[in-house]
Amino acid sequence: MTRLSFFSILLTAVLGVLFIYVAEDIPALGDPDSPPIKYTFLFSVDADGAEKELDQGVLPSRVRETLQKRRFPPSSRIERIPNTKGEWVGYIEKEEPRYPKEEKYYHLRLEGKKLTVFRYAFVVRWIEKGLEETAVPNMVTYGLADYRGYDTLGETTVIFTAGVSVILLLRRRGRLS
Amino acid sequence: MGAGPSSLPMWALLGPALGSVLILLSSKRPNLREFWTLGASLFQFSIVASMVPVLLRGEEVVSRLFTMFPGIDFEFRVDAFGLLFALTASFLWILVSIYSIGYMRALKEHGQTRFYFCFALAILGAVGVALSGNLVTMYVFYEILTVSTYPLVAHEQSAEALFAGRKYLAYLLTAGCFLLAAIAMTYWISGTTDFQRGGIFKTGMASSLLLVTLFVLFVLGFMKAAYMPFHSWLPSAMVAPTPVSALLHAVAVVKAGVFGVVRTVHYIYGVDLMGQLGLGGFLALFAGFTMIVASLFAIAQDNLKRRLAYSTISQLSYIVFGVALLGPMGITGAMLHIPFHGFMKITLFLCAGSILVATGKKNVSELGGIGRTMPVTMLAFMVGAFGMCGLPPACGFVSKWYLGLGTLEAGNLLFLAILLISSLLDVVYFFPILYVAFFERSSGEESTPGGRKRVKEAPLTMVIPLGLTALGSILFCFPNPLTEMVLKLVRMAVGG
Amino acid sequence: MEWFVAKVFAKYNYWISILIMLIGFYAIIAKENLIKKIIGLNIFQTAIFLFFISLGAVKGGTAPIVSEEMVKKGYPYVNPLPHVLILTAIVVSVATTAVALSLIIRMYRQYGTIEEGEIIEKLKEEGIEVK
Amino acid sequence: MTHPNPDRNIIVETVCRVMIPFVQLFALYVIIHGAGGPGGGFQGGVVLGSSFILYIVAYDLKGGKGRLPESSRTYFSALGLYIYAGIGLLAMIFSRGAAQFLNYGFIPFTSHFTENRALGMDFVEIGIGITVMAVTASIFFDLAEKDEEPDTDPKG
Amino acid sequence: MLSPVEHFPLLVVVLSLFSAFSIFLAGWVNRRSCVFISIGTLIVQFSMAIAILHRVLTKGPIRYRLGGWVPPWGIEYVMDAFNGYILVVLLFLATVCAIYSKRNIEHELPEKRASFHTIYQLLITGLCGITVTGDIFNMYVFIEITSLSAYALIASRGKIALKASFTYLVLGSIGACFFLLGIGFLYAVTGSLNMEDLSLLLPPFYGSRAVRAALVFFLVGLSIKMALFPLHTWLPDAHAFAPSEVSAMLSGIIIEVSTYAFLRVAFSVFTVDFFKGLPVFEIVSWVSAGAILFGSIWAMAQTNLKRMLAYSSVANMGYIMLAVGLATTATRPPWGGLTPAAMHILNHALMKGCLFLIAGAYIYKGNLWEIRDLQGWGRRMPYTSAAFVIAALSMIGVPPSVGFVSKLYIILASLETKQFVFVGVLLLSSLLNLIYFWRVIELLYMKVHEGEHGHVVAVPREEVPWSMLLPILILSSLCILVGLLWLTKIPIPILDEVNAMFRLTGGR
Repeated sequence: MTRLSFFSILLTAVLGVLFIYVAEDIPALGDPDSPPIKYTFLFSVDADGAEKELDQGVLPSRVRETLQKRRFPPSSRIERIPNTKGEWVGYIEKEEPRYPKEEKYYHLRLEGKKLTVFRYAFVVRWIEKGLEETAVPNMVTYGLADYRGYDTLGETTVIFTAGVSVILLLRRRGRLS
Repeated sequence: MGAGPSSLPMWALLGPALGSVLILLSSKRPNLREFWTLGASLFQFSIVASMVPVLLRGEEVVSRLFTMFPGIDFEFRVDAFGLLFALTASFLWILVSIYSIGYMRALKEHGQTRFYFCFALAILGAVGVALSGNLVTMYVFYEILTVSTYPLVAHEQSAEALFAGRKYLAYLLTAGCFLLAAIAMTYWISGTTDFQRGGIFKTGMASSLLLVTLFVLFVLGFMKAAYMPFHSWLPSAMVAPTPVSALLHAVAVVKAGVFGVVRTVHYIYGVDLMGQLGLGGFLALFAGFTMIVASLFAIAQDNLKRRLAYSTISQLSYIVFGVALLGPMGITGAMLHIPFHGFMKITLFLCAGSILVATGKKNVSELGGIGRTMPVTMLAFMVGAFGMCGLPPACGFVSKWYLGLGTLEAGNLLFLAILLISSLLDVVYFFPILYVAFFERSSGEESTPGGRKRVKEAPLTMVIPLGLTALGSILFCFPNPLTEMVLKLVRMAVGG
Repeated sequence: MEWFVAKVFAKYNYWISILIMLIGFYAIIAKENLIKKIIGLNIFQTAIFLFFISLGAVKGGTAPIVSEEMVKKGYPYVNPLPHVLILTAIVVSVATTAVALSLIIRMYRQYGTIEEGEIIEKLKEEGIEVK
Repeated sequence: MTHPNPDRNIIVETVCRVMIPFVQLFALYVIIHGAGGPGGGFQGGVVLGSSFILYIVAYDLKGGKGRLPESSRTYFSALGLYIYAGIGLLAMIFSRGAAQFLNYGFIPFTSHFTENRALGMDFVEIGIGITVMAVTASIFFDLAEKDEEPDTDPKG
Repeated sequence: MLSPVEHFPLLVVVLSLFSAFSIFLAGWVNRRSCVFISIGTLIVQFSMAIAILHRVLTKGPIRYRLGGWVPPWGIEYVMDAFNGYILVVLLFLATVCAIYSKRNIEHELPEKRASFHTIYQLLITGLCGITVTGDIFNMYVFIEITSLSAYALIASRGKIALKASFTYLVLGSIGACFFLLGIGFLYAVTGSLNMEDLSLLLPPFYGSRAVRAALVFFLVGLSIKMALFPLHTWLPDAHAFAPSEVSAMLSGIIIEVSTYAFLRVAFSVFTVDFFKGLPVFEIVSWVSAGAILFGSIWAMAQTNLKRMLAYSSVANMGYIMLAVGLATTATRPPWGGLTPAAMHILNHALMKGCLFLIAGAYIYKGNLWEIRDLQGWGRRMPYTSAAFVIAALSMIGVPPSVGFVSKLYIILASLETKQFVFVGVLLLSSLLNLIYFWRVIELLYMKVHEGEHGHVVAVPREEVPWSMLLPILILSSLCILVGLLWLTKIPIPILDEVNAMFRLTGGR
């Protein structure tokens, strides 16, 4: 048992303990409502009379104030999700050339006496609107090349860098070295 | 008192700054180079002197450049005390630069450009310290002084000189760190670092323990004043060429340290607070210890310059001592001792240098009969020595007189005893030199058949300056306009 | 038991990926052989990729390619975002591996070995101490 | 035919000779089909590059370099990125600075905004494919080189 | 309609990307042209960065939506005072090093100019990308570009650098993987990647373990990248044996940009509120106090000049991170908040860049690696050595140099938080700096060769070519000028804006 291996076992153990500590907050496998795929919890307020207001399409004042305080964009339009008991969708204004001016953003749900506000994960738009916005059916492709196209440029640059680095390090003959 | 904003301090500093650049540029042409040196010194002195009338009118020359921190400006505020120091430094720079031309050429020293360049920078630092209006500005110039003096100390580049230089830097930059800490804490406690008569610390601003610690930091920070446990850089720095020892280690560097102590005691803490904290007695004992022990050390030295160095150490402590007495008389004596001791000590050093140039002798024991070969030099030396011992007709008498009054004012006979003992010791280590010089026969190889020794002085460029300084130190002993002016300035500084 | 199912079994993807991750991590630190170090690095990165991909899984989800009949059958799509990210990350790890391998080849040309200890020995002989 | 070096194998060579065209065809399919189904620039590019690797494995390095010489490797690996970043800039140029980088919709391939996006993505994928192909091949060629005289003088 | 300036944040990155390919092709055609393309690009980028900073300071931050997608659905670039400042510093040093590299690379890697300059440009691309991006995964990608090109550049001289670069590669990849894991945890909890969006979504989850672990992963991963003691082990060799301009970039900019990345993550994603009640910054400041002492002491033990400088870089990262550690508790302007840290980022870039370039000049002239070789070169290379003295003095912290200013600011900050220990540490470290830099200065000027005995001997003056001397002189003079600039508080408003943005000073 050399010092090195003891040291590395120690470090590995520390890392492992950290992971076990974290495990509690990792969403379960395949949970369809987990933050990455569906929506994230923002806050919840008490819901007396909120339902009527929401059905008229106005945001309850408590919710509006809280959103303002948390510096979230104001909701432009509320509409009830059909055949659910007490779930609404909040839309926000956004400016993108040649695209609808409003986007699905908030999700409000009535849970007993509490009205809970969620924020849709941004993947939701990719999944639902991707086809009509980019005319490409493959979500990974339009995610890769359009919505996050800049990452892909960076990644191509990475592999280019690797190529040039190998040339710099290894190539002995040839015009580049 | 009113404060007239003016750009005079900047000009005063511009002299050496510009001079140093020109010196570097004309490194290939010695005459031009030395011309720049002289020109810069004359320019600076004239500027500084031109501030005197303003001060005598009871105003202060203030120039504020910019704000560094809330409550700290980069500002020059010339009060009487600062001006006194600035005058001393810049005037003696003229004489010493004339002297050093002769010295360096006589000994064909190497690296003269570096020498003059760093010399100008050091003067820049010293005068900056004198003129600066708060601790941070002062710190800037203080450090410039420290760093620019290193090449002068290590000028000879022998192993000994390098060691001396290292010791010098180690001591003084460590002190610089203490000083920086002290300044930062002062700012943190009081929110300002400006020099105000009566101090900027109000009682109750901080716990007295903190204030005492801070004071210790300050005392450590102004290690340039060479108090006894922290003095050993000064004697070893005497390997430097004599003009350096003369100006920097009798006037600029060490006086900058003492100046700092006076500023701290009188303008940061204030007499009252010092009294309350009981720091005055502590500082006085500290200084008295140095005065006596340094004199004892000086007796033991045979190398002339080292003996002078130890005498410097003890004389500096006179100043600290006088300030620590916390009475107007004592402070007057201390402030007077700064220029007076400058004049006398520089005379002594210049004499030592010209002896070295003329005869190549370094040790006291070899000086037999030199009084007859170099009469002018040795007369000047005698004047200086008398002054050191506080005997008329040299101006040391005046300052020591005030110091004595200060001890009586403080009503502490122990302090008076310390003063007298140390003056006695001064006599003990100075008079043997004179005795040897004038009354002893030298080991007679240079005695000519006629039995009479022929006069063999150093070059004129060296003799004239030391003659002038000797005259000056006599001049200040007798009432005349100059002395009046100095006294007036000091009184204004003390605020009596 | 419910606790076990809820906390541990429901997240078996996570446990598996951290297991692999720790194996890779240990290999990186403990192995003397440079190639093995790089293999460990790849294992480590792969484990992270697994973790990401499994974040995107959805029960009964289909491949994220829009198609009419899947919508009719009402299957959910799995989350495409982790695929996008991990495609990038994979390329990055490939690039890193390529550079690392070329470094190893150069070192092999110079020192004739790929054992870290021996290389350090050889450097000591040349009078350079390397951490 | 006679073989200079003994470790070349006639069977392997023949199989590869047959397979490589199909591999490359498949690679092109994967690149182009990236929009519609599984696939895309990277996957296709790697497959394309691996076809050259396969050639080297079967034949020898020199031959492989003959098929994809250094010049074309250099040009291609830069060309792909030129295409990608260039298309990104085209969006800015055609919209006179109104649109952002990579905003394919503003490139007038067709009159239709979303169609333009799709086409832009296709070109981007092609660019990626070219670069990845060239770089993978180049990396492999360089790694596969025989080592020559070792470096000397540990410092200078 | 976007104004041209609003395109600059992107163009700064894409321009150097384009110039990288172009250098690659140009190297194929004509090897000599590479460096000129590189320098030209960098100068254009630098002027763009100035324009961006001016625009940001006058009209507020720039938001650039790549592909036209509004965040969080797409990637976004955000330019504010902080990354505008960092961008200017980074591109300035990069330009200077590029000018320097012309002759040095012709001398050291004559065969590999094309690929060297290509990768140098790619390095700049990565650094600019890290600096301007507002999307955390995008930041990861650019961190990888930076690290890959850094590995290659370090190893480009071969020899020991290979080993050093390999160590860096392994550690750096672990660091990047940790960064990726942190992103994964944040994504698992919030389902978002945009930094600002994350900072909005996180507050309900401040207690969550995954979020805290994510912070730990970001901190550790980036500490490896920024060589914070005790994760610095890759740094000394990498700095010591890389080509000198690369060492200058590494120690002047690359580790600082990693620091920037950490600050961005810590204060833009996890906002100040997150750290209330968490001892993160206390730990950071104590660790970096250790780093200061360790780095200085080890620097004294070195005989190799560049290695000594490398250890002093470890100490200086300690300075920066110490200032960062005090950032949340010291709130009084002008030294409150991130001001000392950001200030020292610039100052260290100037000083250490200058010193490494000078070390490179000595190597270029006489292959002088060891400190003892430098004896008497002060008169042979007067300008270079004078520059060395200035830079060394400012490392020691002699007023009015940049080192003094940052020392003063950090001391005042630690006094405000009543951490007297840190004051002591800083002063002690400046003494240690004195020791190990003065050793060199003494050898350069004071130590005379045997037999000379200090009398004037005609030494042949052999200076480096002007294209290498110019950068050195520029940097060394800036060591003083920028110090005065800081003292006059002219640039301070930029940093005040940064603090206001991160809600670090006032208003709390």
